[in-house]
Amino acid sequence: MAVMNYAAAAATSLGDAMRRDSAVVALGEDVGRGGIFGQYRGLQEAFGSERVIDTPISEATIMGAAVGMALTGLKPVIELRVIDFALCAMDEIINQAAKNRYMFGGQSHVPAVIRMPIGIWSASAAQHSQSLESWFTHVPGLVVVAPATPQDNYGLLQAALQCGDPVAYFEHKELWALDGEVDPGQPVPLGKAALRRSGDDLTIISWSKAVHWSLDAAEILARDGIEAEVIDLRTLWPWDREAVFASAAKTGRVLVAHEAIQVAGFGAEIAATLAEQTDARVARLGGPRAPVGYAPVLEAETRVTPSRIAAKARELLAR
Amino acid sequence: MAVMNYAAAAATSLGDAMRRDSAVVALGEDVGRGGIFGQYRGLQEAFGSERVIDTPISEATIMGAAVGMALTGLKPVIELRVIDFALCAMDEIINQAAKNRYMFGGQSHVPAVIRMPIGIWSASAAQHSQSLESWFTHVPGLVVVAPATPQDNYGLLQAALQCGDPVAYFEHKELWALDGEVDPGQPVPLGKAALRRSGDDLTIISWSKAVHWSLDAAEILARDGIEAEVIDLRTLWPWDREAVFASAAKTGRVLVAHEAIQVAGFGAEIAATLAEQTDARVARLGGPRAPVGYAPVLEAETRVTPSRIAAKARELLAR
Amino acid sequence: MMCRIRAFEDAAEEASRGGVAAFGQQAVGQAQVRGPLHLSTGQEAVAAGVCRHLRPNDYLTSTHRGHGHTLAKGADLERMMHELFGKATGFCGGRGGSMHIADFSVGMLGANGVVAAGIPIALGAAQSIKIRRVDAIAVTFFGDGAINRGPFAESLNWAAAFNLPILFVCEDNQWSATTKTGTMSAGQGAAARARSFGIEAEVVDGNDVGAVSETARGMIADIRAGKGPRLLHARTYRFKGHVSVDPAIYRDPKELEAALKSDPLLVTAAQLRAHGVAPTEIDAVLQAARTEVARAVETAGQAPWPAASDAFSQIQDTGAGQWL
Amino acid sequence: MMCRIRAFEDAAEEASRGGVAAFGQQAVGQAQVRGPLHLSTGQEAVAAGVCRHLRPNDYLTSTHRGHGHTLAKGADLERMMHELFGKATGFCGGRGGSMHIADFSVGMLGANGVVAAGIPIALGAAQSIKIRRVDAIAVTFFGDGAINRGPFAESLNWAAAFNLPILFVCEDNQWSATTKTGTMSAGQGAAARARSFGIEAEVVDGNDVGAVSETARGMIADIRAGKGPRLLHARTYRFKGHVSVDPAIYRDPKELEAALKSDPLLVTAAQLRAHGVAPTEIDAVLQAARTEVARAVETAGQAPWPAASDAFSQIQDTGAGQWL
Ligand SMILES: Cc1ncc(C[n+]2csc(CCOP(=O)(O)OP(=O)(O)O)c2C)c(N)n1
Ligand SMILES: Cc1ncc(C[n+]2csc(CCOP(=O)(O)OP(=O)(O)O)c2C)c(N)n1
Ligand SMILES: [Mg+2]
Ligand SMILES: [Mg+2]
Repeated sequence: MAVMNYAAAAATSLGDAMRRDSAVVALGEDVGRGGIFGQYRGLQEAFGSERVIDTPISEATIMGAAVGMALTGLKPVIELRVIDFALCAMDEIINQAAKNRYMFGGQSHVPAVIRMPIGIWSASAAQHSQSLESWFTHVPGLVVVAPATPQDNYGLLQAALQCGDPVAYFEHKELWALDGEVDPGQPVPLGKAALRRSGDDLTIISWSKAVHWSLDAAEILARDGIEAEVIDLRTLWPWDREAVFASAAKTGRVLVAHEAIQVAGFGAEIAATLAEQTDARVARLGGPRAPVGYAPVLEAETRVTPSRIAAKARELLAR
Repeated sequence: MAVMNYAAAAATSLGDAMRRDSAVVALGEDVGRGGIFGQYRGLQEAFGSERVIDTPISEATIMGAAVGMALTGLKPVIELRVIDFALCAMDEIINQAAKNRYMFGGQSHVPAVIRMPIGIWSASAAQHSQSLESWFTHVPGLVVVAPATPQDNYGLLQAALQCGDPVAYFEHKELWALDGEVDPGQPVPLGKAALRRSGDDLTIISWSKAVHWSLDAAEILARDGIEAEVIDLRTLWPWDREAVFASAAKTGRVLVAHEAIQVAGFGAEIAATLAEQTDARVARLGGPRAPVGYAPVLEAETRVTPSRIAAKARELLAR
Repeated sequence: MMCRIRAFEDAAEEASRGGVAAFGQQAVGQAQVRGPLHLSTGQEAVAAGVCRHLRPNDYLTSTHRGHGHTLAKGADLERMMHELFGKATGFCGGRGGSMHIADFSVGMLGANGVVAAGIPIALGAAQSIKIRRVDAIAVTFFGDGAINRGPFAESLNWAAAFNLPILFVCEDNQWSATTKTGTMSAGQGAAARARSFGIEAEVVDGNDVGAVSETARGMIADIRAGKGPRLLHARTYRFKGHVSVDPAIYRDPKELEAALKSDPLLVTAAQLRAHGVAPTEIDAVLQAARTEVARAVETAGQAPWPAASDAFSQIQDTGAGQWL
Repeated sequence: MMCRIRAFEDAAEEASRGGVAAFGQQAVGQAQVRGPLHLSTGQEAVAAGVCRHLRPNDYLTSTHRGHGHTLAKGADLERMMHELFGKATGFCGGRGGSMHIADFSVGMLGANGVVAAGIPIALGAAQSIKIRRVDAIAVTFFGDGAINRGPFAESLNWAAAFNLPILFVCEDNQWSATTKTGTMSAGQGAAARARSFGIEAEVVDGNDVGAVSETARGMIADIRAGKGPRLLHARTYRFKGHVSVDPAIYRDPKELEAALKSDPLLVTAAQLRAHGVAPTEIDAVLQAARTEVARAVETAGQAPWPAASDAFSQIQDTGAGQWL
C-alpha cells in the first residue's frame, strides 16, 4: 500500500507485470524517457530497450507491429499518447487487432493493451481533447476500460494484461497527477463497476474523470438533502449491467454523465438499454457536439462540470 | 424522370453537379474506370482526368489532399471505396476535415463529400462488412447521410455538395443494383426524414438498406393487422427530430432498426433521446456485437432481417 | 508447388462464378465460393520461389491475393479449399474465406483484406523473433499497388532502424485493381524505396522460379545471418481480373496475350525440358495437382457448414456471451 | 524576419510558464499562454530563408511548431500573439491557439497538432493550383520526426506522380519530442527518400539563412517553372525543450552548448558584419523586433476574450444550433 499518482500507478503496474511475465513488452514514442507524462518512468532502465521499445513516429505501424507481436507470443502494451493520434492507427486497431481472432477462426489471439488517453487536456484545443471511447464499445473483439483512480489504473492494467483480449485502455489526460492509495494486492476485475457513493434518490453513472465531477455533484445535491448514488463503470465493455440495474431499481432515476460528446456517446447505450429493459427514468449529460476550443471560456463551454451534473440531476428528479 | 439504379443515380448526380459547378472534383482509387461498382461511370470520359482523379492506394493522403483542395476553392468528392478502408484515413477525416473550420476560427471551410459505403457485402467477411455511421454522428463538424433509394442517392448527393460542410456520405454496399425512379428536379434536403409507410400501431425508424427490411417487416406485421409507420431517417446528423417525435407521439412505440451493431449504434442515440424527452416506449434492433463471418450461415446470424424486425416489433407492442 | 497453386486457383475460379456483386456482375447465390476471390494465377513463381526457403517456424503475412503464398508456406490444400467453400472444416472454420486464409500451424499469419496491412504485422513478428531470441525470420508479401500506402514506408524505416530479420517481397503484377500501377507510382519502384532506407534490394523476373529462388535464397541467408532486412521485387503479371468475376475489360488484350507467353509454368516447363525432363513427366505433375484439387473440391462440397453458434465464438473471452 | 521570430518566441515562452501539465510540470492556471507551446527558437533561418521567396497567394502548411513559418509567410505578428493569448482578436478568435495558428489571408493554411498531417493538405493545395490553373505553389514544413509517418511517403509519391508544384521542407532540428531522431530514422534522411520517388532534393545548413534562401530560391523557381516537386532538407537545432515547459533533461547539455554556437542569429550577424554592416545596426533590428513584440504582448493582454457563444459558432452550417 502506497500513495502514488495515476501515472506512477500505471508505471508501477506495468513494471510488476513485466517482472512476472517476460512476454509483456511496451512500445511507443518516447517511452524510453518514461513517457511525456511519466507513465513509463523507470521501465526502460529496468527492462532494457528490447522490452520497452522506443519507436519512430509511425502510429499505424506501432499498432500493426503490436498485432504481429501479439500473434507470436508477446503481450504488447501499445502507447499511442492520446486518443487523437490513435486516429492514425484505426485500421490496425479495428480491422486487424479486434477481428484477428474471429476472422482466423480462433487460430490466433491478440493479447494487447492499447493505451489511448482521452479527455480535455486543458488549453490543448480541438485536436488533443477528444473522448472517443464509445467508438470502441461499438467494435466486437475489444474490451474497453477507463480507470478513474490510481488504484484502478494499477489494477485494471493488470487485469487487461491478463485477459488475453485486445483492450482499448483509456486513461485520462488530466488525471496523471491525481494521487491516491494503491494496493497492488487488491485485484480490480474487468467488467465490475465500483460504487463510489450510496444514495437513494437517483443514480449517477460515470467513468474516467467524470466520476470525480459526479462525486462533486453529489456533494452539491447533498446540501439540499438529495442523496445521489455514484457508480464508476470502470469497464465500458463488458459493462456491469447488474450493478447499474440494481441501482436503477433502487433509485428509479438514472443520469449518465460523461465527458465525451453526448451525441452517440456511451451514455446513449446505457440510457437506451435502461429505457428498453426497466422502468427507470433516464437522462444523459455529455459534452456538446462542438470541438473543444483553446481559450478558457470556450473550453469551459464544452466541459461537463459538477454544477451541470447537479442541475441535470435536479431536472431528472423533477420529471 | 428515369429509372436507374442506386450506383447510376450517384454517377448521374455527380455528373450533373460537375457540369454546373467547375469546383466539384472527384478523387479516389479506380474512379477513372467508373469505380468498381459503376458509381463513377462515364465521369472521367466527360470531365477529364484532372477533375475525376485516379489516385494511388493512399487513403490517408487521398483524404488529406482533399482537405487541401477544399481549403483552396474546390469541392472534392472523396472515394474511400468502403467504410472499412476509411479507417486508414481517420485522422484526416476527424482531426483535419471535421475540425478545420472551427479550429481556425472560421477562416476556412471544408466543403467535401466523403463516400464510405457501409453494410454487409455478402460473403466479404469481417473486414468488408462494417457499418460505422454512428462514429461520425459523434464528431462535431460533420454532416452524416445514408441514402436508401436511387432518388435519395441522387438528391442527397446534390444537397451534400451544396451544403458547404464536410459530409460523411454512406452509401450501402448492397444497394448499388437497386433500381428506382429518379427525378433530378426533386430536391432532397439534408436533415429531413421520409415517411415510407403510414401506420398507427408503432413506428419503425431506419436508414440505408435497413429501410427496405423495415418495409418488409411492416408487410409481415400488416398480415396480423398491425400497422407500422416506417420512417427513413436519410440524414443521421442533423436528424429529423420533428418527424420522429411526431410519429412517436402518434404511435407511442418506437423501434429503431439498423444494420450496424446495436451496441453504441445510432439507434442508441435515438432511443435515449426519446426516453429522455417523450413517453414513448422504445426498442432497438441492430446487429450483434460480433464480426461478420464468411460462411452464409455465420453471416446470416449477424444480419438484421425483416422477420427479426417484425419479431422485435411484436415484443415492443407486448410491453 | 507452382502446379498445385495453378490447379487450386483454376478450381477456385470455376467454383466462384456468380459469387460476388461487383464489376457489373450480380451475385447469383448458388456459387460454391462466394465473395471477392482474388486469384494469383500467373504469379505462382513468386510464392514458390520464395517460400521454398522458409521453415515452418518462419512467419509469413500475405495479401488479399494469398492462396499461393499460403500453399507455398506448407498449408494443407484441402483445408484451404474447405475454407473457400466456407465450411467448418476450413482453416478458419468458415469464418474467414479467401481474403482471410491463414494457417498459423505453419507460421502463415494471415491473408488480409486491407492493402498493405500485412506488412507491419510481419514487422512485429520479426521484432518478436528478435525479442524472444528465436531462430526464425518473417516474410511479407504485398502488391505493387501496396507500396504507395504509408505503412509500407513506415515498416521499411522501422525494419532498418531495428535491423530486423524480415524479407519484404513486392509481388508486382503491374495492376492495382483496375488501375495500371505505373501511372500512380513514382520513381523506380519498391527496390529504390527500400534502398533509401539503407535496405538492400533486388529486382528479379518473377515468372522465372529459378531466378526468384536463387535471389531469395541469398537474401534469406543474409537475413538469417543477422544482416538485417532485405527487399525482393519480383516482376510478374496478373492473368485474371482483379477478382474472379472481373472481366478486366479495362486492359489491352494484347498486354495479357504477351504476358501469357511468360507464363511461369511454361517457363519452368521449358527449363525442365532443357534439363532433359520428359514432357510427360511435367504434364504428370500438373495432372497430379489437378487430381488433388479435384478431390479437395469434392470433399469441400460435402463438408459440413459451421454451426450458427460459431458466429458467436472466438470473438473475445472477456464479456463473451454478451452480444447486445 | 529572423529577429522578429526570435523575439516572438522568447516572449511567448515567457508568457507560457506554468501553462501546461506535462514533463512533470503542473499547469498553474494563471499563465497567459496556455497549453503545449512548441518554440522554434534556433530554427528561424529555415522559415525566413524559404518564405522570403513566397507570394501571398502561395500556400503553406505547417506543424505544431509553426510560429516562425506563419510570421515568415507574412502573418500579422500582433494578431498571432493575440491568438496565443486566446483572445477574440487572434487569427482564430481564440479557438485555436499556438498549435492551430493560421492566416488564410496570406495563404498560411494552418499549423497542425498532428505530426505530418499538414503534408497531404499542402499536396492537395498543390493539386488544386494545378486544377484551377493558378500561378502559385504550395510549401509544407515538417520535422525530422515526421518523415517516419506514412503520409510523408504517400505524399512524395503522389506529388511526383502528378508532377505537382510543391516544395517539401524538412526542418531537421535533430529531435522528436524526447527522442533523438537519428536513432529512429533509417537511411540518409528526407532527401534520400525523396530521390527514391524521383524528386530532386538538397540538404542545406539550416542555420545559415543565406544558404537556405539560395537553395530555396532555385527550387522554387524550378517548381514555378513546372518542373515538379522538390524537397529541401535543412539541418538546424531545437534550442528549447519539446514544449516550453520541457526542461529537456534527457539531452546532453554539451549538445545544446555546441548548437548555440551556430545560432542562426549569430551566424547572420557575423555575415552582416563581414559585409560591413555596423553591429549597432544589427542590434537595432533585434531591438525593434522586441519592441514590436512587447507591444503585441501588451495589447494581447488587454484584448477581449471570445464570447462564450463562440464555442458554438463556425462548426458547421447544416444542423447549426443543434449541439445535443
Ligand atoms: C487500404 C485499402 N485500400 C483499397 C483496397 C481495395 N483494393 C483491394 S486490392 C486493391 C489493389 C491492390 O493492388 P496491389 O497491391 O498491386 O495488389 P494486387 O491486387 O495486384 O495483388 C485495392 C485497391 C483495400 N483492400 N484496402
Ligand atoms: C501523429 C502524432 N504522433 C505523435 C504526436 C506527438 N508529438 C508531437 S510533436 C512530436 C515530435 C515531432 O518531431 P519532429 O517531426 O521532428 O518535429 P519537432 O517537434 O522536432 O519540430 C511528437 C511525437 C503528434 N502530435 N502526432
Ligand atoms: Mg498489383
Ligand atoms: Mg524534430
